[in-house]
Amino acid sequence: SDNEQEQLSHEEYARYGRQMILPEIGLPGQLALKNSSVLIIGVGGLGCPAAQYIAAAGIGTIGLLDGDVVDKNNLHRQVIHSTSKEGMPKALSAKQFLQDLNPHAKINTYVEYASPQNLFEIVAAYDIILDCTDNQFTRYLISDVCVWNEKPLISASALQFEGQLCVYNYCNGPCYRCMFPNPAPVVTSCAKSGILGPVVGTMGTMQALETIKLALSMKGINKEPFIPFILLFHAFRFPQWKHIRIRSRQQSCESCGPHKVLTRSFIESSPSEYVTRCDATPKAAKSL
Amino acid sequence: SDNEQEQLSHEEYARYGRQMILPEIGLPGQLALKNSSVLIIGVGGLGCPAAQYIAAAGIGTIGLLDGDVVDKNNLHRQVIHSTSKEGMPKALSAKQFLQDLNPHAKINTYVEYASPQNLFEIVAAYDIILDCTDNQFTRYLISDVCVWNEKPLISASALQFEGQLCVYNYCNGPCYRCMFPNPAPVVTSCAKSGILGPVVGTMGTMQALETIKLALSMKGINKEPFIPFILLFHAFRFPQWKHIRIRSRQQSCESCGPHKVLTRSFIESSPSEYVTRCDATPKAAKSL
Amino acid sequence: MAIKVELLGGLDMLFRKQKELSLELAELGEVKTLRSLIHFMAEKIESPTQKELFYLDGTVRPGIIVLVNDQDWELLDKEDYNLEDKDQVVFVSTLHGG
Amino acid sequence: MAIKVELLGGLDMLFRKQKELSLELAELGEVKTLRSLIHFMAEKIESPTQKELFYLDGTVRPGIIVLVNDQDWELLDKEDYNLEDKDQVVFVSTLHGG
Ligand SMILES: [Zn+2]
Ligand SMILES: [Zn+2]
Repeated sequence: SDNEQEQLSHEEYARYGRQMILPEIGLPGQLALKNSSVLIIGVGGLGCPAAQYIAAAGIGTIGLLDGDVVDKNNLHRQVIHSTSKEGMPKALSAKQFLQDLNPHAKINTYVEYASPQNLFEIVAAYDIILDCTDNQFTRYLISDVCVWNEKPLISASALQFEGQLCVYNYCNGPCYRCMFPNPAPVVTSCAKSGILGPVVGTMGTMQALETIKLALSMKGINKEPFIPFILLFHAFRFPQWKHIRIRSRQQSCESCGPHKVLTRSFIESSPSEYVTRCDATPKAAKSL
Repeated sequence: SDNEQEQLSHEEYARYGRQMILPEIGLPGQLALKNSSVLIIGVGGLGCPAAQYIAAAGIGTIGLLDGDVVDKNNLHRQVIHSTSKEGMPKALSAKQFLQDLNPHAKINTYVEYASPQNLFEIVAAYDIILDCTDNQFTRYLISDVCVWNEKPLISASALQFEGQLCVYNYCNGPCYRCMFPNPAPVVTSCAKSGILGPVVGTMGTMQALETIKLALSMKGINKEPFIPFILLFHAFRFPQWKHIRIRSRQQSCESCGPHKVLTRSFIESSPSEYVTRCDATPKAAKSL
Repeated sequence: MAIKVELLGGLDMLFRKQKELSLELAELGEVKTLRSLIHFMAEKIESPTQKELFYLDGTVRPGIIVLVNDQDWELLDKEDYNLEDKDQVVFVSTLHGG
Repeated sequence: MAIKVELLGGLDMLFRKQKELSLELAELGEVKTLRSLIHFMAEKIESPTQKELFYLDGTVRPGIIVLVNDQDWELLDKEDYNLEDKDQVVFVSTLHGG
């Protein structure tokens, strides 16, 4: 694009030297990271480590979208906020931390929740989107908006001792609705079921890793073919990790298929009908 | 022990609620974490996320041992330090960060490098030891001292796009010398070969997870049997993770076996001979 | 002729906290497809409200994916996949937390 | 009768950056042990200084561990383990960085 920067300052050379020495990165890779923009939706248990490593690595532009405020009772997993920032919007607290970690990053904050009203415009401004949220409705919304805007989506989630990570809507890979066409009847949250900090932390850190890989791939630096996958983690299983090959884009998908119906105009004009496509009315107890 | 605390304050209940709700933790588990002490040796790429999640989770006493100072050129992976702390000892910079993340943690700092002279005494004061260092000599030293002090050791390492994690000297599992009886002839460092931030970050975060599991196990909360393992990670392989069953304690081991020779008195009285047990003279180019 | 079934994403809660089970293929009856396995697993859940959290309209409920030997069942024949000796099947429910 | 060999911990650098290779067991000759495989792999490295980074005193050099089907070879018969069809062998060098 016209805004691509072709140079690094002396300070940047020194700061990123330990990763530029990797032959898979080098100067072209570091410039690719600098010229990439990443939107992090949710600055909680996943978004904190994801933002920390993405900023540290030299991604040039970072958007932080979260309407919530810092709460001491979440600090066991939201580890770039702090006790003294209680009550501050998380997006601002995170920006303050990240800017001292790496002053070279340009950081935009959005103190609001993702919604059908705001998300299309915000997503359009970034190259890569990270879903670091914590509920089913928002996960479907983010996926549908990424499909409409043709943006790759790096999505992670965690509960109790488990985590999941998937790259959606990239190359011929699936979108979230290709994997999960219909909302699930049962919804639990970290507040109700609990979550261990380093479990969600590991998933968020792995999101940062996949972000760097994707940024290098989108700018032509990393030429390895993309194979759609999902990573599954459980702290108490042996093996702890499964790396699964998944389906490609589905013809039948209502979001990304040739007969898609969940377009921007549908989402914006039929809010109450859209909700039923993103959240099933629970038929059974919410106690799973 | 006599110092075990039987109570949590109201503030602590609220702060740790999201993990105490897990039936595998609960109040007994949270008290077990509070009554545990963890020594983190090296507050760099591994030690930063390890310390961050260990402090956040409510481990009561944390020791930070590192003789080095904050350097902007390492901030791409040493993500709890910051640009404004350039030149400050890493142990003090980390303490400042951690104390605001969780004021309930008691944090001891040691602004020095691990050596045969200081390590026996320091290790003796902690329940669990984390090897977050970056060179072969120190890795052997830490293992030998942990064997002598009968302390479990959670060790991780990373280089380029790869990481490794292993729990040593716990139950009937091996010590580092059981796995690697002789030092390797080739040594590379992150400075020479490069390292990607989220790779070492993932390994450090997983160290924090294993620390919590081990603290729960040592206090009888987690009753799952311990099976010796090593985790291997590579960012560009499919599958990314391998979870490998490894040998148990080796009879032939010079550090932990029945005919051990690498005792505290040997290490303290024969420094130059001890060095040869921890670092091979390179026979070949250091260019692997 | 046995297979291994693992439960992830909280599904173990529906099966008395069993993380995994070994099955003789003969236990599935004549037809040894994933469909038979899903039916067989559903029969193990006594409470109807709990069963609905696993089994709906003849297959797994929305939000559950099925993996065979580290592959999405969509890359195989889904419900019609014929199970073979030593297959490793995983039922996993998607997580939404973060 | 083939096996898969994977190289980790930087060992791919000694084998022209090959991450993994497939081998017919017949290529190892009469005796199809891990010892034969180690010898076979060492022969692929032309430079003597590079070879020493893999092969020393008839086996892998210190700092390298050998895994067969996700198990430490120490749990098997180490060099004397008899390779079987579809075995997955990993050579991995320990890392020291952090
Ligand atoms: Zn789709
Ligand atoms: Zn030993």
